[in-house]
Amino acid sequence: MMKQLPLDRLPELFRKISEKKTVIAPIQSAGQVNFGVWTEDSILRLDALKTVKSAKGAFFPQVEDIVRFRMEGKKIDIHPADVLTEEFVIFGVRGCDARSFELLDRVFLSDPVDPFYAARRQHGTVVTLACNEPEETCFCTNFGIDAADPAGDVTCWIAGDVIYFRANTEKGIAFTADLESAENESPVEELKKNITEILKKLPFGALNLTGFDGDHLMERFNDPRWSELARGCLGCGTCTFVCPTCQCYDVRDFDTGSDIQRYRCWDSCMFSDFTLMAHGTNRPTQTERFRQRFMHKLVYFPSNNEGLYSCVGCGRCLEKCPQSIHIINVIKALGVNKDA
Amino acid sequence: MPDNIIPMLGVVTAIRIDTPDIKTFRVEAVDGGKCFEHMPGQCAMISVPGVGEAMFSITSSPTVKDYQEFSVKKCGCVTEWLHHMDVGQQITIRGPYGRPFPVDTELKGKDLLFIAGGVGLAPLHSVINYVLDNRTDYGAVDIVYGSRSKEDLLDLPEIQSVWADPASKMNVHLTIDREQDGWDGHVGFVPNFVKELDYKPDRTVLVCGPPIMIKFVLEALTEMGFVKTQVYTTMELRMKCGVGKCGRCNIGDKYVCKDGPVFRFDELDELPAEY
Amino acid sequence: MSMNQEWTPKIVAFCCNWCSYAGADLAGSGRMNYPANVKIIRIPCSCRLNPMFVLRAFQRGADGVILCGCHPGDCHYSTGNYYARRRMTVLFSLLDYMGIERGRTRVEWVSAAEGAKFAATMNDFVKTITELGENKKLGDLRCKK
Amino acid sequence: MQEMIINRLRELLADGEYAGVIGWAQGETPFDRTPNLFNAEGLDQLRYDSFCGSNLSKYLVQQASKTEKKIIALLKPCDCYSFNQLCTEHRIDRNKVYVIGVGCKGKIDVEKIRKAGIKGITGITEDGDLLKIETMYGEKEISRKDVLLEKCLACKGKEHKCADEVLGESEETCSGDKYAAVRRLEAMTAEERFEFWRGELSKCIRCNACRNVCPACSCIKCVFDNPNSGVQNKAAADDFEESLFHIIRAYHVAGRCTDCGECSRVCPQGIPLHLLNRRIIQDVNELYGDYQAGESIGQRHPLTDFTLEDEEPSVIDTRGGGK
Repeated sequence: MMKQLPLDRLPELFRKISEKKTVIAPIQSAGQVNFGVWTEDSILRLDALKTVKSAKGAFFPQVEDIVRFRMEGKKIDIHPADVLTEEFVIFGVRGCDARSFELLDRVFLSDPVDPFYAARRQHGTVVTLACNEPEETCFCTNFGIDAADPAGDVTCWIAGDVIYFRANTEKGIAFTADLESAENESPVEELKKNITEILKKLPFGALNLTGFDGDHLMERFNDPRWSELARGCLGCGTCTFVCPTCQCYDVRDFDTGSDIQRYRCWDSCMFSDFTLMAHGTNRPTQTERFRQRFMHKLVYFPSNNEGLYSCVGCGRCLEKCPQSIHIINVIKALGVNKDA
Repeated sequence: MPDNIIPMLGVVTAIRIDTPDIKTFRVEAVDGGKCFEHMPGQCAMISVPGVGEAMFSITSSPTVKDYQEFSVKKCGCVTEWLHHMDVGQQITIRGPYGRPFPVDTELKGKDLLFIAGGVGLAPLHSVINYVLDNRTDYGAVDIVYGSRSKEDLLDLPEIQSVWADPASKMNVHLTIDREQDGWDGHVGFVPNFVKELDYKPDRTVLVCGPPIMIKFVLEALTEMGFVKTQVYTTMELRMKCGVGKCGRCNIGDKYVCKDGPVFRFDELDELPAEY
Repeated sequence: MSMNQEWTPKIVAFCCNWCSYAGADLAGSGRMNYPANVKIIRIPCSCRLNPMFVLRAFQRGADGVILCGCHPGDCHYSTGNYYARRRMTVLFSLLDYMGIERGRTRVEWVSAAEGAKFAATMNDFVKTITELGENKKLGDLRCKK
Repeated sequence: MQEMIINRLRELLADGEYAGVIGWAQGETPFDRTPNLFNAEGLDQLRYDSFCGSNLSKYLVQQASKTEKKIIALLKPCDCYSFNQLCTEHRIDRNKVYVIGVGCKGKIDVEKIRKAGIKGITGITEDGDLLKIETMYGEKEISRKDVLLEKCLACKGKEHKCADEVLGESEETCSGDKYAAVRRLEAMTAEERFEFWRGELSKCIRCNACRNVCPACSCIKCVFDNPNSGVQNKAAADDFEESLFHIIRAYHVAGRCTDCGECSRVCPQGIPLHLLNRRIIQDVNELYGDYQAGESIGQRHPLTDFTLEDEEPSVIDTRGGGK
């Protein structure tokens, strides 16, 4: 049973929710749309298909304090950071980003469970939004994601000037409880049909991923074309930091003058210091670092997770790579049977 | 298992100077006793707040009841700091991490051959003492250990007085890289020494040392008729989390911190040679 | 810093070893008053001042940063302060452009003999910074806990 | 023009005198252009058109030092400045590079087309000043000059300052005063300027793309990569770190920045980083005389130079802007 709300009353809904919970939504600031905390003055941009940074930051923030140390002489006091205890709603997540949460779960909720991530997952309600107008950089269809009917605690559709809600989980039922019931669900059905048609036209909608699996690990790893593919790579972290599934992190200490703040922050395997040790690094050139990123997404991760790729086809890397080198290049260049 | 990100407090209760660049630190919980139980070959993350956190193999055997020891070579920021600290210093520690040597399963009842070079003895030290404390569970035990010089041999007093003691029923073979005054033992590199000792290929081998030594030891063993399923080693790559999440210590689809650090060579064969 | 404590400006003065540092000494031995919240960091020459030093000082809670060097023409290394002059002009201009209050950074030439000028400069700078108030724009929040 | 370039390159590469050519390759979308090294066989993958906005000069630092042979580089007029600057700094050996200046009439910024609300772009064709854009949602049109890269609006001219030969025609695409945006900021109050930069820099994700693409950022080890320096290279843990990074980066390239505009082009968050560099260039020009980094090889830049009569730093108090 769906619920509905006129689109122009959405701020009202947000206002009501934000009395008790934080509302995170796609918000425009300094010309760019990113997920941020909604306030009365926020410029809400539900029409923006892709936020620059993905939605993963709601559960796995770019920077997160984990523990604070106070040092006195030879003594150390350890003060672990608090885990999140407040409820929040992340609104307007697209199907691709919603899948990325499931992938992050595989990492952070596998034994041993990460307490900070787990608390955020527990307290967060994910409200997804169907993509009315997928773009040429989208290729979520390759990973079994339905942009017309995304997962999440609640799924929303904007059809005309009405927004429709369908609760999928307990959290979702609680979220939609006070909304009025939709008398007619046919606009949603029509929209879904329409989106499905558009999805068929995606230029990268049907990639051949044969050969990207644990069984072909050595074959993919030893492919001679990696160096050719990586040649233009700048070694920046753009792809990593906009990616919804990249989950590598660094742990660092900051000396505040009175204590030591240990925090973790997103890291990128594209950076030269990623694996640097006192005696050197096992990935000395950009070729190895580049290979690591794509091997992780397309081979190592599926090998450890029943064939599930660590890519959701959001296409952010296609849009943002300064030199236009991205996962499509890799899939097309290295896939087996690509002409078959 | 303790909380996987937040470390606990440890206190350094003794520091032993082993070689010019290796010290062994004894770590206990603040109110005495071990910080946690471990198995031979497992590691722990030791950190000095403000300096950094690094993974170290636990040198002492689990059979030691009161403390854990870490032999640390001075080579980076954290190790440098550790080398400058005094007894009584608190550090933070979390662990144990990784897959241990299969001391209670595959190694049980086998004739063992330990091959170590330099500070590579540290992770094997734990196994050797575990074997020693459960001596009847294992067959013949041989230890081949080499270093650059006499001074660089780690744990020499213990090797000479305990391991080489006939009561231990272990054969110890030491070697140093170059001739040196006051050294009447073997001179030469470890791989060649192993070949000279001419072991029958029925031993189970545990090897640890610099990568180049491991490479040539493996060649020597293959020449002598050993197969890769008989040889274990322990790996080291940069680590941050220790629990297979931060994503940097992988070799192929395996994480050294979680799926290693102990690997059998046939397992490594199936992985890219990116280490 | 607790809330009820009255705020006093923290000033970092980078002083050239060959002139202003000695000038500060002279001010001290001549019992000339300048505020105790001026922290002097000795550098070998005014051109040693890496822009990173200036920003790190602000990060760690400085409210004002002043560079004191030899008068143009008097550099111990003959030309160091000429380079410093250009560099600091460009750097301070950039900080101004980014909206950092103009008065928070300053360059003064103080010789070893000018103890009185040193004291007067510091008094004046502290006054300027006191008027500007606490540095809220370039500080690191983590250092203020 | 692409055909002309490829034909000429075929001639040049035929006798094996050159190790290859640094140019742009066709990527996966119709407008993806990826820098790559080509040999004679790969030349059919080379593209030169309105989408080749990226500056290839920095790739020569690595590539030209790798081989014994000379390497051919395709450089647009603006790329030549960066190339000269890198030669001045001895990061590129001029004798190891054969520079082909390629004509440029301004390059297109696909991001600007997207920002104009055109979605699902599957093809772009040029028809004089008009771009015909095929999209998943029908055909659209947009004026070419409205979607030129920011750097093209500050075009330094059509002359190749270092070319061994020039292929194709160039056109100046400068649109008015390139310091206009800087002046607009200067006219604001300090508070407004601070808010502007705080808003822009708080978007920074510390991907380091601006640094890695910058031809003036050619340090072998960046200070932000050194864990012992006490500054971090990846986490924007605090507002301060973003400011610190961008101030130091802009300042470090002061006097060496040719205003090639790559930093702003690559920024995934669209931070107008060029406005920092341009302000420094403007200051230097006004205070120490007109200077264009990379105009020629061997120039001494204003911040490694001085005159006895230079203005005192207090000049900025009176120069305006300091509201």
